[in-house]
Formats: sequence, structure tokens, C-alpha cells
Amino acid sequence: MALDKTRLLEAYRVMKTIREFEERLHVEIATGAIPGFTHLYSGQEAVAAGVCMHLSDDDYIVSTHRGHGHCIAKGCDVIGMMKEIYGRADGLCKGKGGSMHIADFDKGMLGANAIVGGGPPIATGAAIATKLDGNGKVSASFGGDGSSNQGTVFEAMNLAVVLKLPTLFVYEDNGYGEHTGTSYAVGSDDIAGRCEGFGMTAKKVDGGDFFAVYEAAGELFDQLRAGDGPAALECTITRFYGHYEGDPQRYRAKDEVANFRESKDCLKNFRQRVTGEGLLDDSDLDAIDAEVAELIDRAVEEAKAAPAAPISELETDVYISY
Amino acid sequence: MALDKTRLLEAYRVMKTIREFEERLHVEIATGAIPGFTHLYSGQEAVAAGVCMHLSDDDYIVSTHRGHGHCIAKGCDVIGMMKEIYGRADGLCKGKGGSMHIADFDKGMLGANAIVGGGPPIATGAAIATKLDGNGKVSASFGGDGSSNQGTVFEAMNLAVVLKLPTLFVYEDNGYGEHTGTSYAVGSDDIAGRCEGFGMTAKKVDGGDFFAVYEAAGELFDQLRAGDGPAALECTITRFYGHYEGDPQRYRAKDEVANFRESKDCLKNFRQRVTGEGLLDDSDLDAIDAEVAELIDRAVEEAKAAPAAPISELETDVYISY
Amino acid sequence: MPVKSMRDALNETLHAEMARDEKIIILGEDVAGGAGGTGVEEAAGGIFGVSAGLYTKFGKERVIDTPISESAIIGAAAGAALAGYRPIAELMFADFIGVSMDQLYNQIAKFRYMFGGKTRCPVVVRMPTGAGMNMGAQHSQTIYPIVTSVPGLKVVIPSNPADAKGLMTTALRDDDPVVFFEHKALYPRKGEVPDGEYMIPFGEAALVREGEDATVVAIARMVTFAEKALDGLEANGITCDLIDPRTTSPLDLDTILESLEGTGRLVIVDESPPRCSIASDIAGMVASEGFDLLKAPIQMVTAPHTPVPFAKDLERAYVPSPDDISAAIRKVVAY
Amino acid sequence: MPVKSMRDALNETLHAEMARDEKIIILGEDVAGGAGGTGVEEAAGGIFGVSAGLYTKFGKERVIDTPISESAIIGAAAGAALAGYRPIAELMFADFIGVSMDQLYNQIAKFRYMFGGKTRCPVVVRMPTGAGMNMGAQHSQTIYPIVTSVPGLKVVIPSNPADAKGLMTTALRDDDPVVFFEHKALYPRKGEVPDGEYMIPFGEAALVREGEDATVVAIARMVTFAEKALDGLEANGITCDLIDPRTTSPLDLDTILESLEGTGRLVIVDESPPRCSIASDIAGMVASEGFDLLKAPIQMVTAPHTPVPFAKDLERAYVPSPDDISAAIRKVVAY
Ligand SMILES: Cc1ncc(C[n+]2csc(CCOP(=O)(O)OP(=O)(O)O)c2C)c(N)n1
Ligand SMILES: Cc1ncc(C[n+]2csc(CCOP(=O)(O)OP(=O)(O)O)c2C)c(N)n1
Ligand SMILES: [Mg+2]
Ligand SMILES: [Mg+2]
Repeated sequence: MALDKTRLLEAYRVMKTIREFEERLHVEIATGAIPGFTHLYSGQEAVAAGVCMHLSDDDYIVSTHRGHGHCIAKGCDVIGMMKEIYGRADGLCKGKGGSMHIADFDKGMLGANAIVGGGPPIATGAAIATKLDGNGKVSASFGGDGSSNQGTVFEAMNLAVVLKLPTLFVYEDNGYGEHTGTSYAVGSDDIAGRCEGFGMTAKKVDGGDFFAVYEAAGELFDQLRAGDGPAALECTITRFYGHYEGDPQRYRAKDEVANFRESKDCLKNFRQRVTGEGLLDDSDLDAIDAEVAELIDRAVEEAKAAPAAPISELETDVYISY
Repeated sequence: MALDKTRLLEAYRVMKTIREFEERLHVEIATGAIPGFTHLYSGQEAVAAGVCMHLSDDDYIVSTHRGHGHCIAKGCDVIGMMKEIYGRADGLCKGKGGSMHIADFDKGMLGANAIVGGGPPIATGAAIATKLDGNGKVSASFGGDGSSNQGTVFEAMNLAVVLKLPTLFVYEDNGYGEHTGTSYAVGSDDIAGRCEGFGMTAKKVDGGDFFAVYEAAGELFDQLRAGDGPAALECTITRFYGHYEGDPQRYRAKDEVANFRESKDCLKNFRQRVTGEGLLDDSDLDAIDAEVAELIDRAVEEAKAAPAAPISELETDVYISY
Repeated sequence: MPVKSMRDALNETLHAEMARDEKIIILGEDVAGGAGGTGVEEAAGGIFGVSAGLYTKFGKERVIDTPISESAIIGAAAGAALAGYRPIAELMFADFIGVSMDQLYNQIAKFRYMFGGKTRCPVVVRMPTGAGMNMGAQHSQTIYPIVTSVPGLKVVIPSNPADAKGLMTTALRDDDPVVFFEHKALYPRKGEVPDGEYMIPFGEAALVREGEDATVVAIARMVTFAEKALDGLEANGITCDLIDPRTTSPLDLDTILESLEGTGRLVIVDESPPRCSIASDIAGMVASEGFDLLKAPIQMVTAPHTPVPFAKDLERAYVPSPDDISAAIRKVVAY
Repeated sequence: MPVKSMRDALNETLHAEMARDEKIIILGEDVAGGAGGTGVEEAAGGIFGVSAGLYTKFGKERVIDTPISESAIIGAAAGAALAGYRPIAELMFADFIGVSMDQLYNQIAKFRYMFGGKTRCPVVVRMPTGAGMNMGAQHSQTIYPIVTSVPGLKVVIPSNPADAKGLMTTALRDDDPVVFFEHKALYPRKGEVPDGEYMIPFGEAALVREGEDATVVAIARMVTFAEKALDGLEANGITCDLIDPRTTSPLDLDTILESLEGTGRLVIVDESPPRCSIASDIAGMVASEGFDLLKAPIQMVTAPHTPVPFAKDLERAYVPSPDDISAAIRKVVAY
């Protein structure tokens, strides 16, 4: 599963795009220009990238309230996403969804979800579909450490095992569910172990290491594609910002994030490794940095300039016919 | 934890009372005299008895749709129960509850429950109360193999571990949830193992063996009382009748129950062991048999003769004040 | 036309539609029954027999027994729908919406809107519903008022075998999510059922009887009770329009208003407790949009504001009776 | 009287009542916040700060942070109540009833009845509710119509800080289960709040304003919008009774009917979508019990039959506005 140069660049581009998207939102939100509740994915990019690099548009994912990273990694249009977050008429969901409800069905992105634990049953159902289609496609749900305690998620895992469905349960343990620590809320203190108890293969990796995620996910997807039933992947990671933008983060030691940014930044780690091993040059990555910065600039500009979702559309899109 | 003669007789009386109660219902229901849906506990008596022998009126249990056995083992008035099942005015719940909703708060019996998985969160909450009371009391929830797949149950187990609550999750694996086999519906094929994954001690015993259940439950309750958090007990057992009375049981091989009745009947096994070991005489047990038969005769007679729940009470007992 | 029970009409419709469209799958507890047992493979066909024979006919890939995990059942149906299928999810009893509501309420109902109209989620959730079988407080509820309140869902409640067939066929071809309530006490109800393909559009009420003195709106089993009430009253010269909305979302308010143009008097019968019920819902709309037509106070005949009791007499008293309906009709007529 | 925000009024009430009655405990996600973290122990005090300081004051035995497991939260509250406590369970957002409804709907609400009156279950479930903060379709719903439909539950929805205090105090001393809705947009709303013990009985509406031309019934945030509408209309010589039911179960229908005796015209404002809403519920009851008083069609001002949209303008258009309310009042007055 060694990645060639093109794929490595792709991985970096995905992670960098997510990072830049979120860092820019962090700034824009502070200005008050963006409505609602926004949860940034900064710091967790390697998970979305490492998992989604194995998927095509015909594979499905379901995401969470912290979903921008998953959307970008699955190929959603970045400008359409930004517009959606600004509530614009031509946002990916016409401004009706917002940050927590971005979907793109052409890309197999079945939706972010603002209900913690809402997604895994849906991804499980999508795997019923791919299994019936018999086309070797798979699904994956993303969820946090906090989501791993939700009853709907346990049910989905059991159902997936019972029906031997090709679906991957990805748990991003970023240490907290809102203000509550994983070590408190997950009784077993071991999400992967608990998943194993459900009768599926489970792996635990450093979510700050793209290569670790990519390799583990690859092995698990191989198992899924071989028809051997579902699997779980726990990725230990941190989020660089608060639970939502505006979170005072009193539950965190002052230097917690700083330390993580130092030692666990997936972008730094990736760059170090690929340049260290001579797989890519700094200049390759710098070029991507520049392109991504330009893309995000454009996304924010276009989003700001785009027309607001029109009130005439308030009552459309509820039903196909009624 | 060796049981003296009095306690052995008590255990036998409980199991025999349950058996007789259910066998008589089996007959009475066939006459059409009893309204609704009834789920008999015949065959599983050792579980209720083995667990509840460790509990006093101040300990709490929560039960299921198949709850008669748990009620009797926890000390509910047998005549009041029978009247409830007949829908009588002086039934334990005034005829408003019925077979699936028997409760007796003076006995620490917090209610049968017709929602599969409804009980464990409630027993978990009762354990919050006993823990706060600091009186060494505990709670237990009963549930079937089928219930072990319900999200509410998983949530309750995790919460109990997180809060280190003195509550026991008893799973009676009688091979089926309605018409569906445990081996199909429990993906891991191992309820106790799955519970362990939640971070609690779990044991698995032969539910047809009173002594095995009694000993395992005793050890687990000791752990609970020592403040070491919750535990789970899986009891492998069979039910002698259908899921509900009237169930044609097409999912079962013709001789399945007959074989179990032969080899796994807890009453037979108990008698064999206690008489074999010289702990009790056959005559002791025969005397109980006679007393129990008489009690159940009386219960059915009184229930039949009792006045129906009066229509004047239709709208009472909804609120304390409104 | 052949006479069939509502159960058989539904069962045959499921067979016909699954044969027609291979994207239809069905999942739920014991929709086949028997998996992992020592007996026959298809042991149940649904606890009420509505899905009987589907497993044998269409196989375990399309007729899927599930663990007792209602959130996963409805959620999986949602996911399969987003991925191109037309799943039928069965809640064994409507009451179990308690443990599965999120997937219906926050997910299926909202996908199309939240995602800006870019997807469809053609799930049919079947829910046996209603009181009358002494099943107690947690197995006897109506639930449809709650579901009707949810934008994004369509709500169907047939009162007879022919409607059950016509509405189920429509449901299984509809591109929106549909919640299909089947009153347990009506499963054995017999009636003539058209052969062949038969569809009834949503949002078209049935005018079950015509009359002059009042308009009676009734749902599901209450239609049969209203008919009994009317049989009695007609002997006394009182005749009514009897309207069965058949779907509560969309609701055919027009047919009710048209009838009121003739009668001016409205009785609404709903087996639900009164608050935020279909009865008060329709009454409210009529008080707003048909006020000028009304010649008398609207009468609502509902269950009381209590859980469903177990004992026979209590439950009989709980459910609105033909006598209750007659009394309400007499009251509006005498006004 | 001191002026306080609704958030502070609620917070102080929780403090006072927990100090008074040691059987009161509170549980939910982040009701303290900080467990298992590297920072301070009480980091949140509830996502909206309503439970701030309770953990520090009453300790972790009585102020219990939970995993994200809403069924277990409400179920555990139920169990603790049956075992003698008075738990307050918090759903971080009312919308999360989707994943926890069974414990409220099939359990807590029904215990007393199913068990023949032999127990009580004094749980208070707190639910931040409502639209207006661009939180999208799954974080903005009203939910109270659904809860009001359930026999066995009491439903409280304050519109101002004083009522919040008086009703919360009553809730915490009530022996029945109470669902207490707190409109998120009202948390910062300020108003005078009586010092000391202050209780408001359930089932007593507040007559917020008196007038002659119409009766306006409004709930929660809609009360403030109705006041704005009335401010404008009064300048034009139109005056109304403005009634805030404060509790929808029990509902004080009498006060509404009494007002209608004077005005004959009714406008009901509810932030919920229209079907089976509190608006149609009250309209239906009035059409039944107050028909003779009505001089004009009842006007219901509600959200549309859609999920709550995200974008600012869309959400503003979704929520009934003071202008919508004025228009409805003008309409009934002009009739
Ligand atoms: C059912 C439900 N409960 C609670 C919430 C509120 N909430 C939103 S995100 C969140 C924390 C989720 O934690 P985790 O799963 O670890 O994801 P993270 O935010 O860390 O990415 C909570 C409690 C919700 N949205 N849905
Ligand atoms: C939430 C819910 N889902 C489904 C049912 C219908 N139902 C009643 S009992 C039962 C099977 C329960 O199986 P198990 O837990 O093994 O208990 P057993 O009947 O074997 O004692 C089912 C599916 C229910 N009552 N509640
Ligand atoms: Mg987290
Ligand atoms: Mg079982």
C-alpha cells in the first residue's frame, strides 16, 4: 500500500485544505460574519484523509457536527461548502443545512449530522445497499469518543456484525466530548476494545500520523471488501480549538493544545516524514500550500459576495410532492 | 455462601411458586379468560430465585415483559399478581397495568416493562439513589438475550461503569428474542464478553442450575456492595413455552423443549442435588409442592371471583395533582 | 371483487410490489423470523403475519431479520434509501417509536430539506398501532398525531383492506418518506379489494357515507365505529357525511370543508388522547379556515388524557365507542 | 425587585432548591463539565450556564456529568425518582428527545397509571428549546407539542425570568413528572424577579396585557414578539388581551375563554410547525368549548410545515414575527 508521489501530494493537499479551511473559519467566525454553531476539525485532518483516501465517489461516508474535514476529504466542493456555512443560496445545501448538515450525494457524502450518534445507523444502512449491489463498495461512519457512548451507535455496530456489512466505524478520540473527557465518559477507557467485544476487528492508531491511519484503514477496508464484515478504527488525536467556536475551554490545561500542536500536528509530521525519506521535496508541499491558500481565499471571498438563501425557498425541498 | 435448610426451602418454594403460577396461567389462558399478551417464565425460575435470594425489600429490581418470575422472587403478593393479570380492581396495579406492568414498590420491585431494554436505565438510576443513600443497597435489572442488543441497555451499562454504580445487569439468554435466535441477533455470540468490553466484571452460568446462579450472583453482589462498580451475569437457559401464549413456535425444532425439560429443568435438578447431598428430604419438597399448589389454586379462584377494575377509575392515577 | 382481510391485502401488496421493484427491501424484527433457531427458516412473517412469505420468495438479502434495535432498524432503512433502495422498516409496535424516534424525526424527515433538496429518502416505516387488544399502556398507542406533526413525513392510516392496498402501493412508489400505520384491530377486518394494480393518491379523503345533518371525520378503527353509530342514527332519521382522511399528512381539508358547506356541523373521532391530537388539529384548522360554515361547536370524540389501561372494561371505556360517537352527533345536531 | 436574566433566575432557583432539598440531584451532559479533562473541575455548568456553580456547591454526588447517552440520562433520572430522589435531567437541546423519547414517553409518563397509582416519579426534565440562533434543523425545535400530547407529563414553558423562577420552584416540588422547556433565545432576557421563595401554580395562565379587541395567546419567545406587535397596534388604537399559558399541560383554558367573552376574537401564536401544534390544540378546544364566544375565525400564527432552516434570513422568515402577529390581529379585528 505504499503511496506514490501523486497520492502523497493528494493526501497532503487534502489535509492542508482542511486545515486552511478551518483556520480561516476560526478567523472569520470571530468577526461575527458566520451564523450559528461551528465545530472546527483542525488537528484531526489525518483521520479524514487517511480514511477517505481509500474511498471513491461510489463509497459512502456519514459524518458529524465536526464534519468539514470529512466533507473535504470525500471530495465536496470547497467553495460550495464555504457558501453553505455562510448560508448562501448556492451553498452545497442551498443554505438550508449549514455547517452541521453538509452533504454531497454525488461524492458519496451522505451528510454531516448534528445528532451525536445519528450517523452510524445510516452508514450501516448504506452498507446494506452496497452489499446488495454487490459492487464491492463500502461505507464508513465518523464519530467522536463521545459518540461512542450513544445507544444508536452500539445498535448499529451490532447490526453490522449480524448482517456482516461492509462498513467501517471510525472513532476519533480527541480527548473530549464537549467539556467531558474521554477517560471519564468511556467507562472501559478503550473504545476499540469495546468494539471488539461486539465481534468485529478493531484497531487503534495515532490519529496524528497520516500513515498510521492510512495503513490501518486500508487493512480494514480490505477486510470489508473481502466480505468479512464490519470493523472499527479508533484514532487518538486532539482538536486544536474548542468544542465550538467561542468555547472558553476551561476543561483544558493551558498548555494542552500548544503541546499537541508541537508534537502531534499531522501536517508537520507528514512533511517531516516525506521530506526526510526523500519522497517529496519541501517545494512540492510549499506549492500546495500556496494553491490551497488561494483556494480558501477565493472560497471566503465568493461566499461573502454570494446572495443569501432567498426567503422564497423557505417552504421548498420539504417533500418531492405533497 | 452455603445455604442452610431454611434458605434452601425458601429457594425451592420461590422456584416452585413461579413454575406453578406459570403452568396454571398456561392452562387458564387457553380458556380465553385472561386478556392480552402473556409471556411465561417457566423454565427460567432458577435465575430469578438465584439472583433475588441475595436481595431484601430495600434493594431494587426492574423486570421485563416476561416478569412474573422476577416479581414472585422479589416477594410480590402472588394473589395480587394473579388478580392483576386478570385485570381486577384489587390487582397489584388495580388492573391498569396487566401482566407486563406488575410492580410492588414496598418490595423494591420497580416494575416489569413491556419495552425491551426499558428497564436497565431505570435500574441504573435506582443505583444512583442507593449509592447516594449510602446504605449498601443495590439494584438489578433483568433482561433477555434480545434486550442485550437494545441501545438503551448499552447506554445504561456504560453509565453504570462511569458512575461506578451498584447495579447488576442480568441477562437471561433463553436462546430467542421472540422468533429470532440469540446466535443470530447477538453479533458477538457472547453477551457476557460484550459486557466485559464495557469495563465491568461479567460471568456466564448455566441458568438451569440454581446453585450456579446463586453463587455467581452472590459474588457479583459482593463486588457491588464493596463499591467496585457494576457487573453483569449471563444465564444460559430455555423457556418451556412460546414467546407469548399462542406462539406456534415454528422456529423451534420439535423436540427442543422436550429435551430441555428433561435435562435442564431447574426444579428437577435442584431436587436431585439437595436430596442427593442429603440437604433436604423429598418429603420437605413435596410439602412445599402441596402448599404452592394450594396457593395457586386460591390465587386463580380469588382472581376469577374478584370484581373487574371499575370504569370509574379510568381517569384516576394519571397525576398526583393536575 | 374478492373479499380479503386487511392483513392479506397488505401482505399481497408487499408481495406484488417487491416482485415489481427489486429495490424494495424489508427489515425489522421477525419480518421473516426463525434466524438462528432450530426450526424452520421463515417462522413468523411478522408478528402479525403481514410480511408472511416474503422471505421464502425474495430471500434473506431483501427480507432482513434484525436484532431488537429499533434505532438501527430505522437508521439502516434511512441509509439504504439514501444509497438508492426503497426500504420498508417495520416497528413491531408503533409504541416503539420511543426508542427509535431520532432516526425518523431528526434524520429521515429532514434530509431533503437540510440537504437543500439534493436527495430523496423513500423509506416506508410500517407501524402496527392502536388499542383494543388488552396489550397495555406500552403496546396500544396511536402515535400518528406525533408523526403528523413532523414536517417531511407523510402519514397514512387506512381503515379497510382496499384502502390498505391502494395506499401501500402508493407508499411504496412514493419518493418521500411515509409512515404507514396499521391498526392492529383492523388486521382481520374483511372487505372487497380490487385486483391488480391499485393506487390511492395521498391527500384524498374517502367520503364513506353521505348525509345531511353533520360531518363526521374518523380515522382507522374509528371509521368502523362511526359506521356503527351512523347505522343506529339513520334509523332515527339522522344522516351524516362520514369522511375518512386516510392520510393525515397531507390532509385533505377541502373535502371536510366541502362537506361542512352542506352540514355545518362537525364531529371528529380520534382514538388518541385529546391534546395535540388529530382531532384538535382538524378542529383547529376548521375553526380557522371553515369558521363561517360552522353552525355548532365542533365535537371531538377522543380517548381520555390517560395512558391506555389494561383491564378489558377499562380499555373498552378508554377507546371511543359507537355510543360516544352517536352522542356527539346528536349533540351537534340538536344544537 | 432585582432585575435578572432568565438564565440567572433559573440558576439561582436551582441553587436555592438544591440547598433546600437534598433529594434533588441533577444529571446530564456537562451539567458540571470538565470531568476527565486537564483543566478545572467545573468547566461549564451546562452548555448555557444554567447549572453553573452547582457542582462546586453540591458536589459530584448530586451534580452528575454523564456520557452522551440521553436514554440513560432520562432513564436514570426515572429510576432515581422511583427510589426516592427528585432528579433534574437535562437534555442539552430539546431536539435530543429523539434519542431518549422512550424513557419519557413510555416510562416516566406512564408509571403512576400503569402501576395503579402506587408510585410517584418526580423527575424534572429540562430542555433548552426553540429557534432563532441559526443552529439548524436538529438544534432548534420546539418539541413541546409532542410532550403536551402525552398523558402523565406536565409541560412548562416560561416566557420571562420571574415566571421561570416561579415555575421552576413549583416543578421541583411537584410530585409528578414535569418537562420544563427553556427557550434558548430567552436566556439573556431580563426582567424583575421576586426575591425569596416564589411559586407559580401550574395551570394558571398569565394575563400579560389587557385589551378589548382580541385575545392573543402566545408561548415562550412568542410572548415577547406578541408584545412588540401589540406595542405597534396600540398606537393605532387596537388593544388586546395577551395571555401566556405558561404551562401547556395542564392548560388554563378558562382564562382564554374568559378573555374571549370580552373580545370574541382569537389569535394563537406558536413557534412550532402548524400540524398538531399547541396552536391547533387550543384552537380546537376553543372551537369546541368556546364556540359561542367566537366572532371571527381563529387565526393561528405558526412556523411553516418545514424543518428549521439554517441561513439567517430563512430562519427569521421561519419564526413567526411581530409583523405576522400584527397581521393576524388586524385580520380578526377587521372581520
Ligand atoms: C444526541 C446528542 N446529544 C448531545 C449533543 C450535543 N453535542 C454536540 S457535539 C457533542 C460532543 C460530541 O463529542 P464527540 O463525539 O467526542 O465529538 P467531538 O465534538 O469531540 O468531535 C455533544 C454532547 C448532540 N448534538 N446530540
Ligand atoms: C423496544 C421493543 N422492541 C420490540 C418489542 C417486542 N418484543 C417483546 S419481547 C421481544 C423479545 C425479547 O427477547 P428477549 O430479550 O430475549 O426476552 P425473552 O422474550 O426471550 O424473555 C420483543 C422483540 C418490545 N416489546 N419492545
Ligand atoms: Mg471528542
Ligand atoms: Mg430471549
